[in-house]
Amino acid sequence: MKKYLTTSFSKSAYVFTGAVILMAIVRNPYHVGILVFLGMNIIITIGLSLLMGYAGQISLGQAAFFGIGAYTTGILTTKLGLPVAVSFPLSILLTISVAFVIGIPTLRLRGHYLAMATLGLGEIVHIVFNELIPLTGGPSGFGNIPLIRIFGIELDNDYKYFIFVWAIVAIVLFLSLNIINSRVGRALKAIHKEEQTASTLGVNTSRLKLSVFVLSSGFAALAGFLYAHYVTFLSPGTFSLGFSILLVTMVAVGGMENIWGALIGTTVLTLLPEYLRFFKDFDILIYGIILISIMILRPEGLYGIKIPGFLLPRSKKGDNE
Amino acid sequence: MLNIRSLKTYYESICALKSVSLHIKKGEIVTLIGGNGSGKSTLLNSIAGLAPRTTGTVLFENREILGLSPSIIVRLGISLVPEGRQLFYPMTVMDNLVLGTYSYYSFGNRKEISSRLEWAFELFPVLGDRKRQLAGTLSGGEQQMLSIARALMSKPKLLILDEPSVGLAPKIVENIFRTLIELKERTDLTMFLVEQNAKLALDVCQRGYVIETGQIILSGEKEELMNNREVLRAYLGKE
Amino acid sequence: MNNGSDTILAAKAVTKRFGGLVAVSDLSLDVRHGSITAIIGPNGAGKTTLFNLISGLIRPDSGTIFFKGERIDTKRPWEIPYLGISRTFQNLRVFHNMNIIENVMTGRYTHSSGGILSCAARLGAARREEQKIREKALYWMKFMNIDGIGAKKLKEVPFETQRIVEITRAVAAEPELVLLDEPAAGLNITETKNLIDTIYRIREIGTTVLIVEHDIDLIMEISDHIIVLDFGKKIADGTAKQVRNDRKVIAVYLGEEYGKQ
Amino acid sequence: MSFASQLLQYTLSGITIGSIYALVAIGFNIIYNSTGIINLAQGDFVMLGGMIAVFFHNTLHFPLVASGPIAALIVALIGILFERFAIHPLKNASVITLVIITIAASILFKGGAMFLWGKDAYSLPSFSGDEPIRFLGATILPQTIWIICVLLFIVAALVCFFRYTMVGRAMKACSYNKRAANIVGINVNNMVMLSFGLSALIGGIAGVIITPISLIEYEKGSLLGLKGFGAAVFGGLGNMGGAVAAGILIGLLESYSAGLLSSGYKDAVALIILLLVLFFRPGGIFARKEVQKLKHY
Amino acid sequence: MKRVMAILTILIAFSAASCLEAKDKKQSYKIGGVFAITGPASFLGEPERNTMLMIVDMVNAQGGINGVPLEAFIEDSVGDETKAVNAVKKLINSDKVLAIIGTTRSGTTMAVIPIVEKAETPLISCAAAETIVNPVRKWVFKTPQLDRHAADRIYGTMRDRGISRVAVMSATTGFGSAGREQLQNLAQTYGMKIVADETYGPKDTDMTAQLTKIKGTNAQAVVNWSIVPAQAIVAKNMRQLGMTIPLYQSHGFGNIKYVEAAGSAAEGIIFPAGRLLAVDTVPDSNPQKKVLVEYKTLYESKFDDPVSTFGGHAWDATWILVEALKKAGADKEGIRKSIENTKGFVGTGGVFNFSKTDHCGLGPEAFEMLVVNNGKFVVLGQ
Repeated sequence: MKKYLTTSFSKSAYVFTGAVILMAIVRNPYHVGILVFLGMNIIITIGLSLLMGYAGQISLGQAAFFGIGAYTTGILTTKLGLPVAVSFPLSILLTISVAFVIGIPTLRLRGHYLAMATLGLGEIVHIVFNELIPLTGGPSGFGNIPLIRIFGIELDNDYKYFIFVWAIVAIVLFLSLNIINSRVGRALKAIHKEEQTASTLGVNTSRLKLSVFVLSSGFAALAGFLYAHYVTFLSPGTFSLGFSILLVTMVAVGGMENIWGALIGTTVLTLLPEYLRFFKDFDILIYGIILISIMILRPEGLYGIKIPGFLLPRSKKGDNE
Repeated sequence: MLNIRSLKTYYESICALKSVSLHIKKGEIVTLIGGNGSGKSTLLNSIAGLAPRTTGTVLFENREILGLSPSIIVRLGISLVPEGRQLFYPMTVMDNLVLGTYSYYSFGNRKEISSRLEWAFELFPVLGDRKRQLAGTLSGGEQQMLSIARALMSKPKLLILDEPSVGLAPKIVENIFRTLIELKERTDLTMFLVEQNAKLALDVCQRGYVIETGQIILSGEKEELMNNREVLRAYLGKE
Repeated sequence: MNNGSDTILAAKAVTKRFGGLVAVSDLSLDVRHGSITAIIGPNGAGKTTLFNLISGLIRPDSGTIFFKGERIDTKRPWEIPYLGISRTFQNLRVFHNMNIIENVMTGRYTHSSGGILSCAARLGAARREEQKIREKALYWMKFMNIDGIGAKKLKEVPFETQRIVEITRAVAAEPELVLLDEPAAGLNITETKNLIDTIYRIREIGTTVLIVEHDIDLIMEISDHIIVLDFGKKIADGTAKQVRNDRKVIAVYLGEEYGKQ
Repeated sequence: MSFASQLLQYTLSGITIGSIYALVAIGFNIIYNSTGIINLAQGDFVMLGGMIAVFFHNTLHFPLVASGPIAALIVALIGILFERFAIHPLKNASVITLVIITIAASILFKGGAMFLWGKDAYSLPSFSGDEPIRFLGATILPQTIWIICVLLFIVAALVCFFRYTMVGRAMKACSYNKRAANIVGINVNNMVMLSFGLSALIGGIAGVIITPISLIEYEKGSLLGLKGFGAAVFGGLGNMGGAVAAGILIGLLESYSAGLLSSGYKDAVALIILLLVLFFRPGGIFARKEVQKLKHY
Repeated sequence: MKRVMAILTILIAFSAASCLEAKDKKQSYKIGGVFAITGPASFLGEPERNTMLMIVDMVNAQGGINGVPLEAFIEDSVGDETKAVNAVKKLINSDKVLAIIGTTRSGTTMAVIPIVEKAETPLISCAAAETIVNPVRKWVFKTPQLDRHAADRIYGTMRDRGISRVAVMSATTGFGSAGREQLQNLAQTYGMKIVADETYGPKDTDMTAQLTKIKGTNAQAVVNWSIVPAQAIVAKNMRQLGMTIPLYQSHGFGNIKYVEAAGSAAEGIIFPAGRLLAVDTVPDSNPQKKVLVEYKTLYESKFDDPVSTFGGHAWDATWILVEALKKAGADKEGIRKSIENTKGFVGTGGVFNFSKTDHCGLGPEAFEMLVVNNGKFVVLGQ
């Protein structure tokens, strides 16, 4: 029984159920809306956690994949009038194709060079969003993106969208937990620590790195798709380098080497600015101070915090998933 | 001169040194013999202040040096010739040697430094010929000499050598050991020599210790060790 | 002694240079199927380089390497283990970001096939495969006498156990040839005795063992065949007895007399 | 305006922007060499340099000759304090953690600057007038000549510092081999602190000298930091000469593509060219092979 | 499992905090403001925020609206769409405001329009883009003059001065690209030929390359459409290159600080702006004179900072809303109707005449062409 309770499926189900209960408690479109954005961010950072925390490959271009996913579905549904059911697979497909093509040369680089290359690619995509005015509307962006209709229900309010987004979060979490507890997950961790050793165990390291890069871009595109049909307006500013850096920061703040860390870090850094609205003009200053304090006090991330802090219950030994 | 009592060192949670005690008297050459992974280098790093977690006492000239930073330990007069030479490979021979004087360098004692440099070049003439060459382009033997010369530049009272023979051709090793003996005769420098090659080490030393899995298992005068069955068997390849 | 079918691994005139340094020079050797073959020699003699050449981490400048008659020196490193070669490393390369059983399970990589998508979906096949990997890992841990510590983190167990974990990882791949790079380094006498025992048992299940080691006792005791290297060259080759009485080996490796030669 | 003089003008513009990138890239390299960290707050050192100089000159009415150096020194001090309070306590943290801290610091510096000086863009008077100098049909501002001269001066000073002073040698030694540096008695911690001070100083100087032509506001640092990071990487991390050359090259690429191709895609053109180079030379354009090798000996 | 618990704990803490939010204390009219108080557009958002709060204080000092005090809730959008969406949702759902002023940037306004439309809450935007009110949306209004009218006035002035070949410079921001589009659309109407069309990044430090290219053409004037600090840099760069053709700027130039930043290079810049910037040269007969003087005096004495047209947009928006509240009270539909029926409202941007088909309410005459003369804004031709 115990075993059944700790499968990836049940863990994901708990997260989903918890989120829905939370929504029922909160019952305020503003807070629910924030949690919708949180869900989208979590989808991206789970992918980034697989890439960064597990496989040890940094990407400062996640916002670009997020953007390609969002723009593709946005353009297809508004400019070409395609139904969402068609634009959805196409947006994911286009994003992962782009990721695949740029991943091949990029992932040969290491460390800061990889960071720079992904950053540069992200910037190029951002520039394309700005300049392809007939398609993207340029810096002014474009709106009127249709809502999602699923099983005849139009997702026209925050509550419905919340359930939709968090169901996808649960699926993404389920898939990712499965990966990390499989041969592929172990191979990724092996690449992270000792790429050469991993190859002597039979891991085709360059192919696996590419796979996880493409997968993480797919997750980002998924979030982009959700973003486009939620906000219904897109402009390049959303998909800037700043957001890529924020995503990496979320993963690092939570604790890189664990997927739950990504969830925690994303939750903290998504909700924090909303709390800090209270401080008006000081918010950016306080945000910086909190961020720097977290990193100094918990350099390995918030995940697995030892003291029974006010935010986290004590972590139990042996729970290593 | 150096007195170590119940020194323990941990890496992560692994105990790499399990209560080591030894002493070195002024003017002695003492050797430490042990196989790969026996804790030799850990011991030396602990003395030089490079090991992270240590307990016990290390007295140098009756002063506790455990826990002091490496820069202070160098200033007190302990100089390490590390395993694997650890030179500044992209810098010139001259730069490497001058950096050896870091612990006491100032504008005022330039004369002293240049005379010390000359002395080093006299001891290792080959380095004098290659002053402007990058250290990384030297041959293995030359690099080892440079490493020793750099250590000597800091005016040490105790010179610690960590496996100076590793990876060198026998002829060059012989050359280096001859220089060490010469150095000893000229300056009466105290030396602590750590070697895997027991034969070589026992040849030049006066006293020795044998270390295995982080513990000293044997100690004694040169002859004592050379005739010890255990040493003969394990380190000298004789039954 | 180069008798065809009996040979599992053969190197022919292999040379590898690093910059000006010749790490392996015109080296030819044969490893017989089912043997315990040792490679000894002073530090810097090219032993680890040879291992790296066999496991494909580096490529020779010239010469060829054959495994079971198939040329392997042109293969990518990750292709080598699929042929049946696994190895350990001199400086202990275990994965500290995984617990012990997961470390051993990585050894089963070549015996499983699920890709990233099927692992993600955890469909029936992938789940069964995962189950099998775990069972096999447990089996080999038991074989190596380290069962019961699977859930521990590596830093919670002593150094010698970590070494055994690394060897278990290599053995769990069920290779035909296992390369052990200084497995006894850092082990005390009792631990070394256990290691000898283990190596015998690895050989008993039909695995050929190629070992690099400094512990001369261990080598003399277990090896069927010993190859002595010095400066990348083979200077002697034969049984323990032959090698021990070889003048050249005594001179170079056992540290005697070379000053006077 | 003849095409030739247009081309010359593009070149001069490119060198102007490129020199600024080069200055930022040098700062990146100094810290990278001593710690392996990419200091993402480097651009904010530039911003702080400009802002503090504006504060001293425009608000406190100090003469320009005093405001500039004071500002640069204050920024150097900020760099040292930053290292002591945020980097130093985390001796064994991973590089990525430290980089995240520099991101946090960057947010903090921006927030602080906004809090103190608001959100407006400020300017300083040019050091020697605004009268453009004409040159073969192209023009160049005296301030641009100042920027280039300061760059040359800093490069020369750094060369002398690293080659002829003991502290410089010791810093260089730390970057090549920390363990060896420890062994010869160099206090590596102090060298790290010094490197933050030095790179902040250079950032501060850059801020002071660019403010007269490009204005300064609290968010100015991000873009400069980004371009400087690019220059540092493409020049081969840790390679000073490479950083200067790559910085100017990026400036030229931007200027040529803005002038000759498309201004909208100018950054993209520059990035694509540099990425292509990076794919073929993964260690940066100016990575010197033998030194690279010696480093990883 | 503990991990799941951990995340849930954070989320529950979050929800608990959301329940702790202030409950209604006393009767008041709540209005919201969403401005880019920080971030790259903060030089627009800050005066807007200041102005709105200033008016709220003024109204409350006079006893509120029909005896009911006004309560303002201000949120920072950082000029970011996601944050703006959150902010507007917060105002509508948590703070329960009757109407919202903002946002600062066109992009953020476009992003929040679906929300206010659905929540049926009036929004008076301070952003420039025409797409905000064209097509007309039931609940959305705006106070800044239209980009189109700015382009109209610029081209009109050029035509009067015999210019027919222009070079367009614009920043790759929403404001810049919207202006560029208007300039392209209207060129033919005014017989203008665009001989160069250059863009630059909003944070670029040097535009000499683009200007050199323009210098190589036979343009008779340059129009630059962007926000600070690029506007000042363009002026400086033109001067450096020895370009003597006139520089026209957009109405984004509406703050005297940019003139200071550009120094002598700003001399002679011509641009369209509300009359606020040249209060002194507006004749007393102009109906706006009184409002302009009032706002300028109040703002500059309170914040010790020169007025900008951006703050003026918030001034107009807030007063229009106050008027609507006076008539309609706490009734969103009533407020909306009352805004839509505002006629002859004299604001800093011009005289507003809203209607069912016009949610901006200003014509081209709302702009005055100004020129920089001795570091001051002067009405062109005076």
